[in-house]
Amino acid sequence: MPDAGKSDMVEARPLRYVDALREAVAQEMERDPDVFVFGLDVDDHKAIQGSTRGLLERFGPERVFTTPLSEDAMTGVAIGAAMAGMRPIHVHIRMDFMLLAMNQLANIAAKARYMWGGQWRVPLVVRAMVGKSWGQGAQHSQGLHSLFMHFPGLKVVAPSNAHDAKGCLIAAIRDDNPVVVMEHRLLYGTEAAVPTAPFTVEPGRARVCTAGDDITIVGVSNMVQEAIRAAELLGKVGVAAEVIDPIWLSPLDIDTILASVKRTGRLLVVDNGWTMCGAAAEILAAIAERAERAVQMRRIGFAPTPCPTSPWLEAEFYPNPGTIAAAAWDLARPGEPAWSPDPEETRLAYQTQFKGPF
Amino acid sequence: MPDAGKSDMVEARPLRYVDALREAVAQEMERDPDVFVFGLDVDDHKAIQGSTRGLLERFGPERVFTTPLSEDAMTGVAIGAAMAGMRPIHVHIRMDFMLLAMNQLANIAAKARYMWGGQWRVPLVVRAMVGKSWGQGAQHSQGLHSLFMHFPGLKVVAPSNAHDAKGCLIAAIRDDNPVVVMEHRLLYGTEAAVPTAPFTVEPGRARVCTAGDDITIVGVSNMVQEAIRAAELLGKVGVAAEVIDPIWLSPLDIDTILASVKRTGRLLVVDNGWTMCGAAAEILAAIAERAERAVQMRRIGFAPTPCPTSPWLEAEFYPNPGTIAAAAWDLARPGEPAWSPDPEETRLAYQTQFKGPF
Amino acid sequence: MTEDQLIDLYRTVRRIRRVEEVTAEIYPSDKIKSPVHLAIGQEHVAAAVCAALAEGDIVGGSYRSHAVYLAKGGDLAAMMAEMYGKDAGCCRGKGGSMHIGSAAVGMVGSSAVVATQIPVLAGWALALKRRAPGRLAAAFFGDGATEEGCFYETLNFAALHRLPLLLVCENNGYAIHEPLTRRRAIDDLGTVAESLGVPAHRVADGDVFSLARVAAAAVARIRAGGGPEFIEARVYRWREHVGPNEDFEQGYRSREEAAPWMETDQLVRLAERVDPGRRAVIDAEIEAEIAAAVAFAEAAPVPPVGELRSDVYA
Amino acid sequence: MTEDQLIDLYRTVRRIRRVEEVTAEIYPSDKIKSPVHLAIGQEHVAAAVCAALAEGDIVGGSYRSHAVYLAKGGDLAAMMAEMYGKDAGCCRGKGGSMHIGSAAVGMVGSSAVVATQIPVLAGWALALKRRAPGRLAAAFFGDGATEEGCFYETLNFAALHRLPLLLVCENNGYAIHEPLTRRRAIDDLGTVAESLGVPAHRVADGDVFSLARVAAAAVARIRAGGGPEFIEARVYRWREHVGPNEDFEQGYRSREEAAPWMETDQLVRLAERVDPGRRAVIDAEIEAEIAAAVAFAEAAPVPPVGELRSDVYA
Ligand SMILES: Cc1ncc(C[n+]2csc(CCOP(=O)(O)OP(=O)(O)O)c2C)c(N)n1
Ligand SMILES: Cc1ncc(C[n+]2csc(CCOP(=O)(O)OP(=O)(O)O)c2C)c(N)n1
Ligand SMILES: [Mg+2]
Ligand SMILES: [Mg+2]
Repeated sequence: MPDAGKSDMVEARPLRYVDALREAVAQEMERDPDVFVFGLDVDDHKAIQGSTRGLLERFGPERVFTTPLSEDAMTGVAIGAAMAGMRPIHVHIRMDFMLLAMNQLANIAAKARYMWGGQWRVPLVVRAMVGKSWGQGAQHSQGLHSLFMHFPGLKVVAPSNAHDAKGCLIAAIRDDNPVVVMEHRLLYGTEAAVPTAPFTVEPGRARVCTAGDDITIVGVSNMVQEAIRAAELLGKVGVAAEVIDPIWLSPLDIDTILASVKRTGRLLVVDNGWTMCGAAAEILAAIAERAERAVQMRRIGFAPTPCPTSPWLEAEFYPNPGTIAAAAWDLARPGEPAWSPDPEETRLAYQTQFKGPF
Repeated sequence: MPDAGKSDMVEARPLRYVDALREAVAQEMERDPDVFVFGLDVDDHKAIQGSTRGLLERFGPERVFTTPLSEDAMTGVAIGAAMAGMRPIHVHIRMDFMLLAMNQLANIAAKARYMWGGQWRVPLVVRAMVGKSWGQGAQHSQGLHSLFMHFPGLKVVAPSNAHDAKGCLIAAIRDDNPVVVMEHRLLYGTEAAVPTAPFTVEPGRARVCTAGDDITIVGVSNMVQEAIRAAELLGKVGVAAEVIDPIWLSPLDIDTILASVKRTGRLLVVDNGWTMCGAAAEILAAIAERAERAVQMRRIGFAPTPCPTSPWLEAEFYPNPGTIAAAAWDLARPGEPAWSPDPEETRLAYQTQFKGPF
Repeated sequence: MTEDQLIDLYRTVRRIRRVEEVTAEIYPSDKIKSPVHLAIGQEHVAAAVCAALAEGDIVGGSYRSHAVYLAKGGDLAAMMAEMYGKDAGCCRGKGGSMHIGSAAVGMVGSSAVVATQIPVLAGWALALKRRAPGRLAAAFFGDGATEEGCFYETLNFAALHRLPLLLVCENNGYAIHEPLTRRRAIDDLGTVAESLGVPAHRVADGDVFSLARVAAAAVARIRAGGGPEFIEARVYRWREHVGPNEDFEQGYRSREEAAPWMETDQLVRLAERVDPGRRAVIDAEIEAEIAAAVAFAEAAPVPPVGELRSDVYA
Repeated sequence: MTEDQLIDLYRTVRRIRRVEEVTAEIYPSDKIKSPVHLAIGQEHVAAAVCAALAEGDIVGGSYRSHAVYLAKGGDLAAMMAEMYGKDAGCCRGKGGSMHIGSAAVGMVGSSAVVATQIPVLAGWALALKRRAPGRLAAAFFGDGATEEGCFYETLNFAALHRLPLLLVCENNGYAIHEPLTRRRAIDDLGTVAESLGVPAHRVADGDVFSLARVAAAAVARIRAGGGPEFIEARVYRWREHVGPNEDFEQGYRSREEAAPWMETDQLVRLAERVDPGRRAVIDAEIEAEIAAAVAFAEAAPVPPVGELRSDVYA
């Protein structure tokens, strides 16, 4: 489903997102002895849901190791090692725990190069998984990408499929700046055609996933998948939606989105995060500043509440293909009666197949 | 310059912002024995630039005390004391240091009530000063309000004048939710008419500071003052700007802004923070979602860089009345030649009079 | 320990054990859509400590807090309903197993971010010192929590202010699957506490009677204004980190390592001292309570539409 | 200590002292629009420790880091230009006094958020251990920094991984105006370090000769793979926390408290051991260097327009 992008001439095979992440790291560790992976539990038998499986055996405990429960200091350690010329990949099993590392990330990593007059580079990768469902609740579910987008000096990427998981992670590892990689737990089992050889999905180019002239839908992280399903359902009722995956959130390829909106005149941004001061706010604002015509815009994301654990409440908390399609219909068919798709058709395999708890 | 709001029938006198903050706290401590103030240096002779002066003598060391350098745990302590029914005011001499407290604020304070089924209240106030100028640099200058706006469960307020400093702080202390109060160091010396008796400036109502039909300018924190000056200068060249101070950033009174934009058709948001996923992005997005007509919009804020120390570089980093007026002119007079005011006229006393370093 | 105290302690430990065993039995049915972190094998720590506490004292812990909740007197039916995601749950279905708490019995909601309740309990202790002298707050946490910065920060602050705070570390030797040796150079957690001014006690074999004694003495000193104390209880977790099963076949630890702990099962040691007739009555009461709680949770209504948005703000 | 070493140490301390005194003299002119945190009175710590270091070792510190920068060999003219906000500054005018650093001499930029460089230096130590065995990283920080969570977290990690990390605490008894007694129950910082597995040394009188000895021995052990060590140097800050002046009239501390420290001025103690003729030459060289640096800073061009936006990303 991702277009082949840079990699259409090369050998590819279906691979799961989780395996694509692991392959990216393994290939980069092979290529560059300065790359190492650390973080709580990266070296245990669960191996961060398998995303670090085999790395310890292959690269040894100097390059693959767990840490004490000390997110703040471990982030500082990663920064120092990166300044020293190594390429640490610091792994968090939940993005929520990065709140403990905000100071090092925002006050040191983001500013180290600038504040110290361009003397240093901080080639650091922070992998952070976003959880969902099965009672994960308020502290194991947060997509906090907008917090990191806010700070100049950080880069942020949110691959929505296995192809990009590999290409973005390799690009992040090779980048000379701190990069936060947001991974979605529920995407870990999804498959896409992924090139066998190393390749990069570089910052600065969004992907048009489906073409359409009626409305532009931008999805973030897993919401790209949900928007694509919504687009299918909208297609059946005659609304042609153009779904765009920004892939990299910072830097953000606003031009691709703008070009689409110029055609469609309508924009719906769907985020796996809160909307207030979120990535969706940024995209709407950036389009509003640039658009030369009137554009109908809306954003949807987490409900403005902490995430509840009860499945009945949680179902209302997240956007889904049904609510996305309904919102898109509203924008594209103003004045017409509200419509939303048959709930049965909105179920995505990656959601229904997920067996919790973590 | 602030309209009298709730307080136009009461006795008032000119008071400095810093003294208004202190008076608010003193009056509330007098009224409610559960209110206490703590944080690094609140009880030393500098008394957080004077904003806590006299409180120790009056209320004693059980209610006014310094802490170890432990922002993370002290925030947890404040949360626990608040849950227990007290009303802590936790003071940070720079907002930048709140990055050390993000986890407690976002993962506990913001969620305590919801996640635990409405069993508890967290009547916590966090006072945080934003620094500027005189070489404060990248780690002593950040307006991080948008980070806190992002989380449901937190409230955020940014008083732009002495009147609101008192009224908002009292409202924050009486609020049963965690409230982040963003104070601007350079505003500390500015004066306004402030009622003698306690009063509140409640969440949910923005203030229209100057009326105008050509363009709506929303300022945040000290940028309200700079926008008001810009409006004066614009007035001289025939552009009538309506300056709005949202006062409370979360909850945000978007209706007042929307009503103005409906008239003016043009919106400029000026923030004392970065624009990406910032408060300005939120305001543009919220208006773009609601506006029924085409609106020309723009936002300005910190340059997309860390804050430099060199005064020559720093001058380019911040918006000022000159850049605000020029941007407003661009929006309001499209097609006409660019204009910007005489730099001499853009100097605000509160900026030029500030003597550093802190 | 008086006979009544012994019986109460037996009842508490037995009740927790059985609640968690039943939870584990229900779990494969997927009716409980909440990650469960069972305390089986280490539930006597919460029981022994809470036995020394009184109404008005406050407790709080981590995601692994069923034991603390029940030992402090939490309503079982409300906890079951919470795990089922029902509106009658102690957190109205918004918290689940990882965040249980009950204002009614003085248990602050639990936090699933490791160590974060330690300073929060210190804040409670500060308030209690000012408003209710003689009362105290007790924070329960694991060995892993002692690696987080806020642990040290809190101990220093608590010592400085002589806060009525009891710090209870249930050292089960693992953080998820990582043993202490891969996370710490020094395995004596008490010396850290003492270096910060907090007297420390280690119960190296996790013996429930020693624990009860140590806790009672610490609580008495704290009530008298002596300031914070730290108890390290060495224990062992019998089940997997999260979920209902054993996990000795996974390779990170062995059944042999567990054996001595299982052989000295503190529940059995308590049971041996209680008259069998009495025990049978207690056990039957517990089974009846559990059955009723499960039935309640199953039958309880799901949260109403709109409940999603309530209680974000007070 | 050899005579050459003594002379070098004298030169270093004297140079730092005079640079800071001159900085203080210039300060009222407002040409330096940068908050300055002077180390006058405690500059010998950086000097004694850096004397034990070699090229390829890495240092880093707080906003109070002029001494570390100069002791590690940092270029004075570049530091002056930095304080003047000029493009020729060591951080191109983007860092100012609080953030000085120099890749050329192995000084990581300074951080004005207390304690934050401690884990960063540990990260350097990790990289050095892997890539340049025998080298080490040294973190300089104040007593206040030891209250931040990341201090403890770092020490535990460093001990666990036996990192080549020297932790140098300049304990001047104050964090801004707050004395240690209002921030800590226990004033022996070394016991905390030891409880985490980091051997600790205290130089209670701040004696420069003891310090040089202790540092040299620690550095040798660290180079040999012995893992991290902690040095607590008791010292006294003679000037106000930030700014050029004395502040004994402000009430939070007395001149009497300072007197013993001033009487045992370590610069004087060093000077007494250096031949006066030799000293005069050194002193003159230092004055000339300072005058040249100030002239350079004054004359240096301001940053060009557009420079604001460079170096946000590599
Ligand atoms: C701040 C934070 N980091 C990491 C995690 C992931 N995590 C969940 S439980 C756990 C282990 C905690 O171990 P310990 O404190 O010993 O408690 P135990 O599970 O043994 O009771 C970890 C690392 C988390 N929840 N919070
Ligand atoms: C994280 C953080 N909290 C608070 C401050 C404000 N602050 C600046 S210097 C200082 C005192 C630090 O004392 P110490 O570590 O002893 O260093 P010294 O100034 O004595 O050299 C404080 C609290 C800060 N810069 N960073
Ligand atoms: Mg454990
Ligand atoms: Mg100090």
